[in-house]
Amino acid sequence: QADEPLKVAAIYTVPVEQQWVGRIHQALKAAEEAGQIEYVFSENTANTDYERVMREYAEAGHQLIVGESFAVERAARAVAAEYPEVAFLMGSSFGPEEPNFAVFDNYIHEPSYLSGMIAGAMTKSNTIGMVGGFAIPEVNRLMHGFMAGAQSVNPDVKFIVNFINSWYDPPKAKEAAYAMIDNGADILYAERFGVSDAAKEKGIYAIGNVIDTAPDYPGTILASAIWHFEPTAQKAIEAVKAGNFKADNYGIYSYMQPGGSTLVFDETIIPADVLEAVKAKEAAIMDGSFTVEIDDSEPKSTK
Amino acid sequence: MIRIEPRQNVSHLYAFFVPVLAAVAALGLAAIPLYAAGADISSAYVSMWKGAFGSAFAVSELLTRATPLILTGLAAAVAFKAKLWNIGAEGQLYVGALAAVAIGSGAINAPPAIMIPLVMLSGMLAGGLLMLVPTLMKTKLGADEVVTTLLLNFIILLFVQMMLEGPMKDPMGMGWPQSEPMSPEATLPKLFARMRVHWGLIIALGAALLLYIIMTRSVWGFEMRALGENVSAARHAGIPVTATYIKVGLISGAMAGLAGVSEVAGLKGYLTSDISPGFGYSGIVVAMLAGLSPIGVIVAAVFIAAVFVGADSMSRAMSVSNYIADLVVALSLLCVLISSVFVRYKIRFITPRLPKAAREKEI
Amino acid sequence: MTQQEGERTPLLSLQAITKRFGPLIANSDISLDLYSGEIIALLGENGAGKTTLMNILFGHYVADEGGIWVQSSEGTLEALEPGTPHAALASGIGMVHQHFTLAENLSALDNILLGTEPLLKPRWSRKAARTKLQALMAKSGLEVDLNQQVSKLAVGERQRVEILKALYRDARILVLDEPTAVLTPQESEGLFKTLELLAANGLGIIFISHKMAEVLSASDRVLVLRHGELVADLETSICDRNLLADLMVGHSVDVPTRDAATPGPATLMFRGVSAGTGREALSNVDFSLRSGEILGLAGVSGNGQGTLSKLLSGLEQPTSGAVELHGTPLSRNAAGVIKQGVARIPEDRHHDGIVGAMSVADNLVIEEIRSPAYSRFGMLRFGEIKKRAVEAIQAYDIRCPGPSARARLLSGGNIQKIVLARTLDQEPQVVLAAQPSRGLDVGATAEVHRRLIAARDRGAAVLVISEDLDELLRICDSIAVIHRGQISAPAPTETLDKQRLGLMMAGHPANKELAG
Amino acid sequence: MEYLDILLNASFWQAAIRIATPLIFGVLGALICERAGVLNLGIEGIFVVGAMSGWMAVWLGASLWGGVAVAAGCGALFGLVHGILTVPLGLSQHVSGLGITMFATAASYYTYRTALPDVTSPPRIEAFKPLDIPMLSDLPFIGEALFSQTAMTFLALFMVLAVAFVLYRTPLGLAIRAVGDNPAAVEAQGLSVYGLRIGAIMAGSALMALGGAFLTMSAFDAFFFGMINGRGWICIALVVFASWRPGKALLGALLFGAFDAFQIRLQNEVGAAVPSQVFLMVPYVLSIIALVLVARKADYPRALLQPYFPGQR
Ligand SMILES: Nc1ncnc2c1ncn2[C@@H]1O[C@H](COP(=O)(O)OP(=O)(O)OP(=O)(O)O)[C@@H](O)[C@H]1O
Ligand SMILES: Nc1ncnc2c1ncn2[C@@H]1O[C@H](COP(=O)(O)OP(=O)(O)OP(=O)(O)O)[C@@H](O)[C@H]1O
Ligand SMILES: [Mg+2]
Ligand SMILES: [Mg+2]
Repeated sequence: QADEPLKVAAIYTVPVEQQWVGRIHQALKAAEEAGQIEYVFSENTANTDYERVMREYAEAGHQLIVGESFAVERAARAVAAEYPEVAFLMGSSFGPEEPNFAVFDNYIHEPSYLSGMIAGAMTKSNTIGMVGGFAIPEVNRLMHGFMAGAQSVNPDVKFIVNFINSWYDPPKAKEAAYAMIDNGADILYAERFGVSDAAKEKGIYAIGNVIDTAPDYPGTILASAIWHFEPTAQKAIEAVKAGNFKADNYGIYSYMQPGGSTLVFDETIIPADVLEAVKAKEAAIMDGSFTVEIDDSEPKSTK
Repeated sequence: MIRIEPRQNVSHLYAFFVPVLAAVAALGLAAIPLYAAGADISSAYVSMWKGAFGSAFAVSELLTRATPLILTGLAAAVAFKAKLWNIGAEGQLYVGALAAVAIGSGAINAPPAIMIPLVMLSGMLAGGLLMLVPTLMKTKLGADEVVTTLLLNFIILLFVQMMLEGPMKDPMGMGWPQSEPMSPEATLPKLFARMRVHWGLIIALGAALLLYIIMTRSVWGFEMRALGENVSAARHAGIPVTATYIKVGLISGAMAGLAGVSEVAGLKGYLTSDISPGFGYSGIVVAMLAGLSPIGVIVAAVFIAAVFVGADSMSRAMSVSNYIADLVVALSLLCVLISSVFVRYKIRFITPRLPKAAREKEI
Repeated sequence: MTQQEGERTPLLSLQAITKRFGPLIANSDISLDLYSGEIIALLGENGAGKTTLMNILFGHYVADEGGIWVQSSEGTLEALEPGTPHAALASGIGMVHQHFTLAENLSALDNILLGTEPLLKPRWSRKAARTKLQALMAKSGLEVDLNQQVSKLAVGERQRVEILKALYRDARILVLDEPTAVLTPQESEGLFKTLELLAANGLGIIFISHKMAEVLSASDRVLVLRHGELVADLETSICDRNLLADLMVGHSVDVPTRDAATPGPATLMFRGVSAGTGREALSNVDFSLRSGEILGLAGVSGNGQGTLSKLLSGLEQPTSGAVELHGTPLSRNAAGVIKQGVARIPEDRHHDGIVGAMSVADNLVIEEIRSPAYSRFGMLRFGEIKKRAVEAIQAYDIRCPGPSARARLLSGGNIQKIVLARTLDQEPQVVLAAQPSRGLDVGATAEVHRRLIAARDRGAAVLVISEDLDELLRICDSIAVIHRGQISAPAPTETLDKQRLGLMMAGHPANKELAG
Repeated sequence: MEYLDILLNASFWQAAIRIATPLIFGVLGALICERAGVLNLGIEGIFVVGAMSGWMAVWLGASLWGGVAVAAGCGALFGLVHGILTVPLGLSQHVSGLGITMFATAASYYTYRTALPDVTSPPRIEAFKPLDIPMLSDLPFIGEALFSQTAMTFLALFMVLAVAFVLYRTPLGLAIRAVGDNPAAVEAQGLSVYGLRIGAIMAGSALMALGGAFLTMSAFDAFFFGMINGRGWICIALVVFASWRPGKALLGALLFGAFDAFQIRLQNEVGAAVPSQVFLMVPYVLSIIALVLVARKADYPRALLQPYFPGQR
């Protein structure tokens, strides 16, 4: 029945405070509030337990299971194969698998590229600092997008890259950011919580990532590349409801064109000419005349 | 005033029921957080039971989780028996796993009869050698092993990440920091179709039995116990102190290393830097709950695993935060720990009373 | 409370004290009164319940029955709150424990002052305390370096700190549990002089001892405990050695006699040996030990005996010179030394002698556990181990619940018997016995001496290191003195006496003629 | 920048002191417990409790210092549990400690999640701000390195003095040192072994909790799961490094803070050439080396790890 809410379960390997997972969680919450789905989730699930949780949800009659199979790829696919009647929509760097294992990822390299253009144009010291959690593909990808964008408008720009080896250590991220400021960075790429705080304190600019934190740091965040899981979620929910869920790659719904990612910016700070260039590039991305290259390798300091 | 006095003779029935009662009490205490989250208490307990024992699948899951706990529990039990405070099983687990994938993911090709023992040996050797470092630092340099093993955990985890992002990265891993998969020949077979429980469990049980025999029946075990109870008397009696510490360290590290092998070769198939949700630390808890007995380690590991798996499953059934699982495990641990006091000791609350004026008669 | 005519109020009165440990009755219906100015000696075999009784008095243990009354400052008897040392201290009871209760990382002064001031006192002037202690030390003759860390003090000095702890709190009742077990004869003598002085000042004193001589000379009254019961309460003046031994043991104790030795060739040679550091250092020591002879080594502890024991035990190596056994160098580790036939009876039997948590049987075979007699292919032969234990328990009369009892639970004398059994039964060529009868009662001491003499008669070379000169004079064939890392030439026992040895131990040359 | 330049930079030292602050609290707390003879491996969890409860109190409307007090109180409460388990009950200090870490962590997380089920972006509080002390903060170098810290850093530094004073200058401190060395000596002098030990563990745990509170109320202004990130364990190592002395504890924490701050800057300098993990290892490796060099002959509290049962042999 189309009006009956769909039973959706999500399994996260990190707490929902993690930005990436937080976007999925928010989108599913919204769908729940809209009455489309019934939503349950397990967070901070250890790899070892992931398979059990998947099975338990599948056994409990959930029709769509959303999660991230990055570190549990094989197991996740094996479970999916055993529950062909259940739809699986998993964050994955690999391809989909028939009949029911669809994949997605947060492809926000496009808005990252645009935010890079802003940063590249606005840095005075030609030094941009980037603090990341771990050097994993989804992080590397958007850092490279950002770097490419910055270099496209300012070939002299140099990057300092620092990974703090934790998703949740804002004090540490903040320290890394301070160190970059000491080292001459005047714009920081805030992949982690904590970086924007350092920027705000030291009176420099920061670039946001995945979520929009501008209201928390007025005047500090120049621009942010935002991920929206809603289009991906909607597509999957509709497909399951319609009974035609297939093992597709949902990654494309994270691109700017379908509204899976957007750039937000603070036009009160950014010079008009820079904005104009960015908007032009955005239009080019939307109409397909410009593609941002995807590079998942670990970014390195260039200073 | 509290006085704790040893019990003279403890009946087996009593020694068995007190911890069981304690576990029940712990589950009773878990009602408080469940109530706070607004869950229906009685159905919570039903689903907790079902989650742990309600189906063959549930039992398989709890045994799967118990497997590494048995091995890290053995690692702690052996070391602690000799008072070598190895807090580094977590790191040893990771190097064991690293060695297993280094050997077992295509570097060598041979039939399973050779590959599996080879992978196990290399993991044990890696774990053992890693533990050798703090052991020698203790015996030769006097560096406290609690600290060195603890710090080595951080170093090893970083080292593993470095290897997984560098030389041991799977080129087919889409950039993810993970190792190449174990070859099928090097993989520990599953025990039952469609269940996760694997041969690692049998290996762990075998290791427990073997260690039980070593600890209670062999000269090595005798010497290790003597060392643990009184180093200076052991030395005076001619027991080779340094050599015995080294043996203990190697065995302990090897057990933790084997846990790593079992997780990659039996369960996961490849190595990531988050295969262990703290099995090394939980092993210490398991070992102490077991009173450092290798056979007891099996029981304690199964208990801890059952509580976790049951409570975790319950959290989903009841839609409460799944952090409840760790909370229930911690509560159970503390309660069972406290109960061990009641098994071994009588606790007497004495109100010191002034002696009666019996004397007046006499004077 | 009424006080009857003509009767003095005791300082302390224990009434009908009974204490059980499980099935064991450690004290059974014991009553005693202690008067001001009186010195009572408490006597009894190992395990008779002396320490238990004193621990009840001091509040470490709570009696199952009975009560304790202490004279208050108004002169009336007041009930003592049981089970708290705090109350005992407050009512003027001071206790010198059998095993030191000192914090070794702290200075002597800190140990004495511990707990004497309210804990939450923010400012603390220790000057006044120091002055009071200086005066106390001068008056009692108990001199110690107050600033020295306790771990660096010799046992005798630690004993003084223990007594100063009690005196500093103005104790009116002083309990000393085997205070002389670790003291030299001179120190013991000094201690008893001090005690007499204190008694003369009105203190009541109870001391526990296994040494008859000091009991007879220093006490006014003797109480004897046997199996937890008070079997005698006598004026000292009417007692003698035999009577007391009879009372303690329940039958007479025959002291082993030593026939003349028939010494063989030198077995163990020290050639210019230097070893160790600090006050325990040995420097350029030459001496030899002959088979079939018991050589006594007298000396104040801390003059190098420790290093000597370690050398012979394979736990330390000479920095120069050599130790030779039958002309071959002594092995450099404990296992090797044992194989070469050296039996070692360590000074601290709890610390070095036994593994307390292991069974009596395990402790009996621990030195030989790798020999084929007790293990095969690396596996223990439990049958053989048990058989050995049953035999040894029988042969050495080790009183214990059985071979599988934990060694820790045994009394000191029985622990010593375990050590004797495991070392002497291997027919050693050399026996090193350090303080072999320390803390043991008359019966146990006699047993140890008998075993050492038997070893000699079997042809072993026996070295007895002791501070107890009575012991050395009784069992040794000849005696040497160790002082500041130097060992004097041994002299036949017949030519020596206590006084002379005492002076040599204090550093006076042996050949100096003594007047009077 | 050359390496020397890094070390000569005031902001480097500012970072070192800031990174060291939670460690100073933690290492002092662990030191007090161990001085009393009890190893407190609950530290990692007590950090979490402090971080969560202090922050939560402020978020619910308490003042900042009110939050600090709540954190300390909650820490002391978990300390009390550890104290009861290890002192009168004499249970294994390792296991009880690890159990407390599990318990405290899970309880904090569960409480946080139950109170805030739907946050994806953790709420912020108005955290402690760096002080601007007239004159002092304007001093060259020192002003930036030391006098631009938050009030909690000064509290930590003050605590070093306070702990040292209490331990070495008061009867209470003497009793604490004695009870960790030989509880029988303490009992024989009429003091309560249980009282002293449990009290010390509670005080120590309160300090540890302040270390956590610093992270959510001073270094940052929100609570995150996993944000303690091993800092508690580091403190256990630092106590040994410090040979159980408050002064050296400060030194150890500062040294670790400096290693960490240096590591971050080094990563910025030569990051491209060397894997980032190598830098992250630096503080741990140097800690082990320092331990071997410094703490070899430490006079450790002799009764550490040993339970005391009065009236038992
Ligand atoms: N009392 C003790 N408590 C804890 N550990 C101890 C103790 N005594 C020694 N050890 C540890 O044992 C190590 C080895 O001691 P030592 O080298 O003295 O033994 P050994 O008998 O010489 O050994 P070997 O037989 O191999 O020569 C010491 O460095 C120390 O770490
Ligand atoms: N805490 C205890 N638990 C169990 N048994 C005990 C305890 N304390 C003493 N005992 C037992 O009580 C008996 C009396 O011991 P106690 O120490 O009083 O003897 P003692 O007369 O002082 O002997 P010694 O001359 O060896 O010092 C012994 O059998 C001893 O084993
Ligand atoms: Mg050696
Ligand atoms: Mg006694």
